[in-house]
Amino acid sequence: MSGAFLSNLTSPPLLFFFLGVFATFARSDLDVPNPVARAISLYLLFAIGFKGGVALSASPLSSDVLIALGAALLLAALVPVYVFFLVTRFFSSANAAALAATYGSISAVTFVTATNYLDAVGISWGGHFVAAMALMEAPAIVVGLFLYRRAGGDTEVSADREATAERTTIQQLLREAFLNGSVVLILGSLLIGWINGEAGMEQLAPLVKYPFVGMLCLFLLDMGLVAARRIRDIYDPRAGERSVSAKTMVALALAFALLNGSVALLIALLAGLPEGDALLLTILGASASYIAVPAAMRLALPSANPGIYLTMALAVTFPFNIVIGIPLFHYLIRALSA
Amino acid sequence: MSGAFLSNLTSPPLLFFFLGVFATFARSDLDVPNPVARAISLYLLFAIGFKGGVALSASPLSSDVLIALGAALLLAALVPVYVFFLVTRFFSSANAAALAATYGSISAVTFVTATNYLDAVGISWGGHFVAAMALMEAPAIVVGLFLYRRAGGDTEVSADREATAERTTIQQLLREAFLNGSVVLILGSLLIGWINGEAGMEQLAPLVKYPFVGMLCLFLLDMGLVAARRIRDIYDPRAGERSVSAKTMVALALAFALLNGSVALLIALLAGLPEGDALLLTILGASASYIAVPAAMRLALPSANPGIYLTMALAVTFPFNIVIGIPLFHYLIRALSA
Amino acid sequence: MSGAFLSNLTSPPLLFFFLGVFATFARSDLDVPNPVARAISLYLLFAIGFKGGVALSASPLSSDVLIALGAALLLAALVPVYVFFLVTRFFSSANAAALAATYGSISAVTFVTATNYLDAVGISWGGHFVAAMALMEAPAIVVGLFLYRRAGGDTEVSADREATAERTTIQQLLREAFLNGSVVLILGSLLIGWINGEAGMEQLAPLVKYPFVGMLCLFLLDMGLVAARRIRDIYDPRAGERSVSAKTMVALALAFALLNGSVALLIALLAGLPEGDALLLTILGASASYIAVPAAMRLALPSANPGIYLTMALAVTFPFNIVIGIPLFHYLIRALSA
Amino acid sequence: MRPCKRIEIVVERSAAERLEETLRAAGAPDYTLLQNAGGSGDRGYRRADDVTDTDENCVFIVALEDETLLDKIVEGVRPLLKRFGGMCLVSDAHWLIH
Amino acid sequence: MRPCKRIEIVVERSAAERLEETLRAAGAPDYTLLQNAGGSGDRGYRRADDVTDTDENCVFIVALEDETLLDKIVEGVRPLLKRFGGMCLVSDAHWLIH
Amino acid sequence: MRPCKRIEIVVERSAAERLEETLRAAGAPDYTLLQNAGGSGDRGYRRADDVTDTDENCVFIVALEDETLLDKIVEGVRPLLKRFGGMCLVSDAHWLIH
Ligand SMILES: Nc1ncnc2c1ncn2[C@@H]1O[C@H](COP(=O)(O)O)[C@@H](O)[C@H]1O
Ligand SMILES: Nc1ncnc2c1ncn2[C@@H]1O[C@H](COP(=O)(O)O)[C@@H](O)[C@H]1O
Ligand SMILES: Nc1ncnc2c1ncn2[C@@H]1O[C@H](COP(=O)(O)O)[C@@H](O)[C@H]1O
Ligand code: NA
Ligand code: NA
Ligand code: NA
Repeated sequence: MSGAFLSNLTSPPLLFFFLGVFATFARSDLDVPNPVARAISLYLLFAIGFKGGVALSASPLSSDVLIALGAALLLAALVPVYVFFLVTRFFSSANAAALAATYGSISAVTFVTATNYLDAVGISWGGHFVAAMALMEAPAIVVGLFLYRRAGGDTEVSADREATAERTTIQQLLREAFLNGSVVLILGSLLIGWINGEAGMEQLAPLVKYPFVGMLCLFLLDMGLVAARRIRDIYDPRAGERSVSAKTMVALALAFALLNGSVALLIALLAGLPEGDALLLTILGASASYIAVPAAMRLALPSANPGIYLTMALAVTFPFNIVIGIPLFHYLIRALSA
Repeated sequence: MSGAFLSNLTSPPLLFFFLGVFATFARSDLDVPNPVARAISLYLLFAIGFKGGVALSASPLSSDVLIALGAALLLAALVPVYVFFLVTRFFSSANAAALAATYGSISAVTFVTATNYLDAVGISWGGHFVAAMALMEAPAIVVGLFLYRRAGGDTEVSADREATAERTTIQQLLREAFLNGSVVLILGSLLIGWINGEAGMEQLAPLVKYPFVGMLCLFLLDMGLVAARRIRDIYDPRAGERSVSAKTMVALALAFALLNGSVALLIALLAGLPEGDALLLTILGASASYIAVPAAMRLALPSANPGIYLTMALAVTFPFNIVIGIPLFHYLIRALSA
Repeated sequence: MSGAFLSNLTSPPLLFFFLGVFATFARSDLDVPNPVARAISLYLLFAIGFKGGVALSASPLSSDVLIALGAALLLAALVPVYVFFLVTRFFSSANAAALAATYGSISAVTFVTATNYLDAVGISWGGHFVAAMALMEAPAIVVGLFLYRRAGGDTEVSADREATAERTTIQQLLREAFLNGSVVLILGSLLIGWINGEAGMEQLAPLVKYPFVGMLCLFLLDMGLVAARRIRDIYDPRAGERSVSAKTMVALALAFALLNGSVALLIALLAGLPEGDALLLTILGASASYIAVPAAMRLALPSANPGIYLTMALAVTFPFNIVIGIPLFHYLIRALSA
Repeated sequence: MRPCKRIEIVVERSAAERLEETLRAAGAPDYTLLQNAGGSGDRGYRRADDVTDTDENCVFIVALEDETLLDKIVEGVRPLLKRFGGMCLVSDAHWLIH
Repeated sequence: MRPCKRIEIVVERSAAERLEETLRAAGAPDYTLLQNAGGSGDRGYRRADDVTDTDENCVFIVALEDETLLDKIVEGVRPLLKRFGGMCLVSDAHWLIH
Repeated sequence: MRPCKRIEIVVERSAAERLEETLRAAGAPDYTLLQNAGGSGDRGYRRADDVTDTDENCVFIVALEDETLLDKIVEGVRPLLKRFGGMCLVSDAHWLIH
């Protein structure tokens, strides 16, 4: 445990994440320009998608793939339901629904960091998990909104209706969710990698494979800057009127990472996934979305407060998962499957 | 034919282009930030220029080089003339001149895609064609404006004169055309590659050579997004007042790709160019400019409508060439030179 | 001499710098988008830092390291003092202090170009000089401001005090200086490289090592554009009211490069540094800051004119150093240590 | 130069497309759009320098000659601001007719 | 605070340098420039997120204390707008003198 | 729509954070921020397309309903402009209340 834990802590990507956190708290003016940050995240989705597709092309589509995808979808549908009911006591139903969607969905960078961890410790993982990740981005959004409407959020929604001439119907939302930019890029790259296989990888490896870890370092540097800024914002007078205390937010964000991770771990073991795949499913469960879901919530639930759901996912759950979650869950998987 | 055609269709760059097109029509919010798109296109010009220069340094400057450059210039001077007269019946003389310049000039990315196609099918091509491409960017602009003035566009131009204190004289325009950013970058990189030769390539290969295909994929992904957006715009109510119908525009854009390509192919055969070089000259003829020329037209012929010439070049001719044109012309070259 | 001089002149990075200069003077519209330029400079700091750290991890921390760092700090404290007194006759004390800080500090890109020069000619250099470079960025700022206040700049400063509620105290400034973004990134990457050593380099080499020269080319292309623009601005009517003549500025900028370089060279010889390290210390002395220091001066000495100190550092001293300074000082070192 | 109204609307990025349609529907299709704006308001702080792109505002500038359209625009914009937050300012200006 | 005119000019990127000269020639060399703007007008839609950089507007903001210069500026700007399209708005404002 | 003041402040990037604090201190924490602006003024030319990022302006737009705060803001902003240069314009506008 502590071995893997330490070697994860001192891996270049993690250390660059810490560097970003340090820079923010030290009030350094270190900054990654916004278009560059977006370019690197496009790169990571493009690369992981293509790698996954090539891996998939190597092994024939077996029932394992279907089992994995099934487990992923089950997880994505299950998590938002209990998250919603667990938090309604703390939050307005709009915020509760937003949190349900956030934690039911996933963080691609957390997933990428986990695959990088597995590659580092030399444990194989199934390329189809890239597809599983992509599939898990959207469903929680729909579940969250469904719960929200059941909980009597309808008035607000019908208000929407008038205000925006039916623009946010469920169908519309589904489309927006499944055609979200990152989903399209991941699945598209996966498909292209799958079509081109090893021959394609030979052509693209110098871009999608070799510099991958380095790019991840640069991205995590930026994530460190961004996450720390939001942490600082929580304790900022400006944020005084926030409806929930910083303590509650941090506590919940950690609790959900652990709870959802454990649920996912259970499903992984029941589905009999191999070690690497089990860790990936677990970390997908433990992770929360800070890109796709917030973007959708802004449209569908503008009354929900990003200062809550976005901050919890980005500033607490994300750092916890890449720093502690990955080696911790890996340790548990080994212990339980032994 | 259909073999090469299919393997081109399923090559990673083309598939990423389709992914971009799909994302736009599916109304996904997938987007490549503008500065990043510009950075990748700078990279492609820088890389192709340097590669061409190194290739050139390997083979002594022979008469072949002069023949190739001559053929290229002939083509660049010939195409705009007949294009202008072919379209004056459909368009105002300003728009006709802009189209002449657009189709007389070239698309660097189409050229790059063609070189990538040749590398993939293992056919050699002459580095001096990079110079030929660069030389072909500007002349058509001058020819187009000359035809425009002959056609009585003078009044407008003299109006310019007053309005802008002689700022757009022919000389000035020539300078602007030949010192256009991409021309300077391509020729500069070519020269530097030529000076440094193989030794230089050893230093720069990890940037200009190995990741090249991958970068082309990312750029074509963006081109797919952009081209599809413009196609959509044509059929957009907003574009209602457009002077020409979408059908006419699409038909002309396809016709010019085929006609100009055929003319170029003829010249290539008469000049006795080897297979690879013949394809490059042909595709240079078939391609149209959507960066250098529109930029110059905005200055010299602001009364011309970019919604026509830019859209035709970018949204119809470009996709046709990279998807169908390259393998089609390759097939014809083989058939005719057999 | 002339051999090394020529091969430096014709190395890809230098030639791309000239290409940028040419493009600007030819009034080409060649341009590197701002966020991209910033991304490349982040990359260079990240890469040189990591490389330095790995190099450091190979050789045990010996007294050589301490001597080098000591020499660097001495230099950074010494240069601004005499620069200040040398220029007070030409400039207001605010401008004099800004120049002192500018020339006491360093240019990371000049340093990087020097390391690239050494790698090209196959002379080894100590990774700890990356740390030395980072350490030299800030001190001159403090010295410059100290001299400024001694020279009676206090009134202005106390005025500041009121205006900005004590925000620019010396302590505050020290913090701002030492936590400047580039310093943090360099030292952070150095530390991370040092922790991960060769194993880390194996993971990151495809990003931080192999494409390095190519990235340097792209960055110097942009530096050529930017430096030439500023040179042009000096001779621009718009700049008519400038307090000092262009001739004076150019002369001083060249004089300081030579003088400070010579002082550094002397220190290097007295400290008995090996050939490569001596050149690096010399070029650090000769170089001037055009990023960290101007940013700090804007805050601390807004009455100083960036049109003077920034232009001298960026448009005159920088080009001189990378084109002539590096091989020249290398020649001197060889001559003197022989 | 003719008198006109200068309308300045700040909305978050995700509402921009919707606002554009609202303007067109109201018969004022012309505008200038500044993207990548940050800001601070009732909904807190918007940084516009995040990896998460949800923190960004847009500024629409509309010059309106036919002032009778103003009410229609305002009525179209109000629900958007209600829903997404933002700001709408209207001031008098003179339009250089070319 | 002194009364002044606030001039806001939207032109496409390729005309920006020219406009700058026009302003200087008219004796109003000071301005603030916002680049990378999109918009929609008689000449249709401008996206400002293309690879082709010809689809971009710039917004110039000029604060003018000496109102006698206004006509000169307007006369310099009009031909530019005629030629390249765009927009010029003039409104009253107060300038904080520092 | 309620009458309000529209305040437009141009300062260089390095002073932006400070201005933000000034506004908050003056009781007007809300604003819209446009970054990456260039310009030209007493301190000469600002290109905002340099590797050296010191050449950049920011534009703050503040809508102020409670006009009694105006003086406080002005007094807070003046020393900043004195020190860093820039510009502050105030004009009348109407605020669409949502
Ligand atoms: N008083 C104001 N002045 C200027 N901009 C404002 C003001 N209030 C709100 N905004 C802008 O509108 C955005 C959304 O406002 P809100 O919905 O109040 O958070 C903010 O991020 C600001 O960019
Ligand atoms: N009524 C308007 N309000 C705001 N901006 C406008 C207006 N008309 C034109 N513009 C701007 O000026 C640019 C060029 O206008 P035009 O020449 O009419 O196409 C457009 O892309 C808009 O950015
Ligand atoms: N008259 C003006 N109109 C518009 N913007 C101005 C004006 N004067 C100054 N500025 C802006 O304020 C910045 C700093 O002004 P200055 O301190 O005068 O150099 C300039 O770069 C411009 O962006
Ligand atoms: Na999850
Ligand atoms: Na052509
Ligand atoms: Na120095």
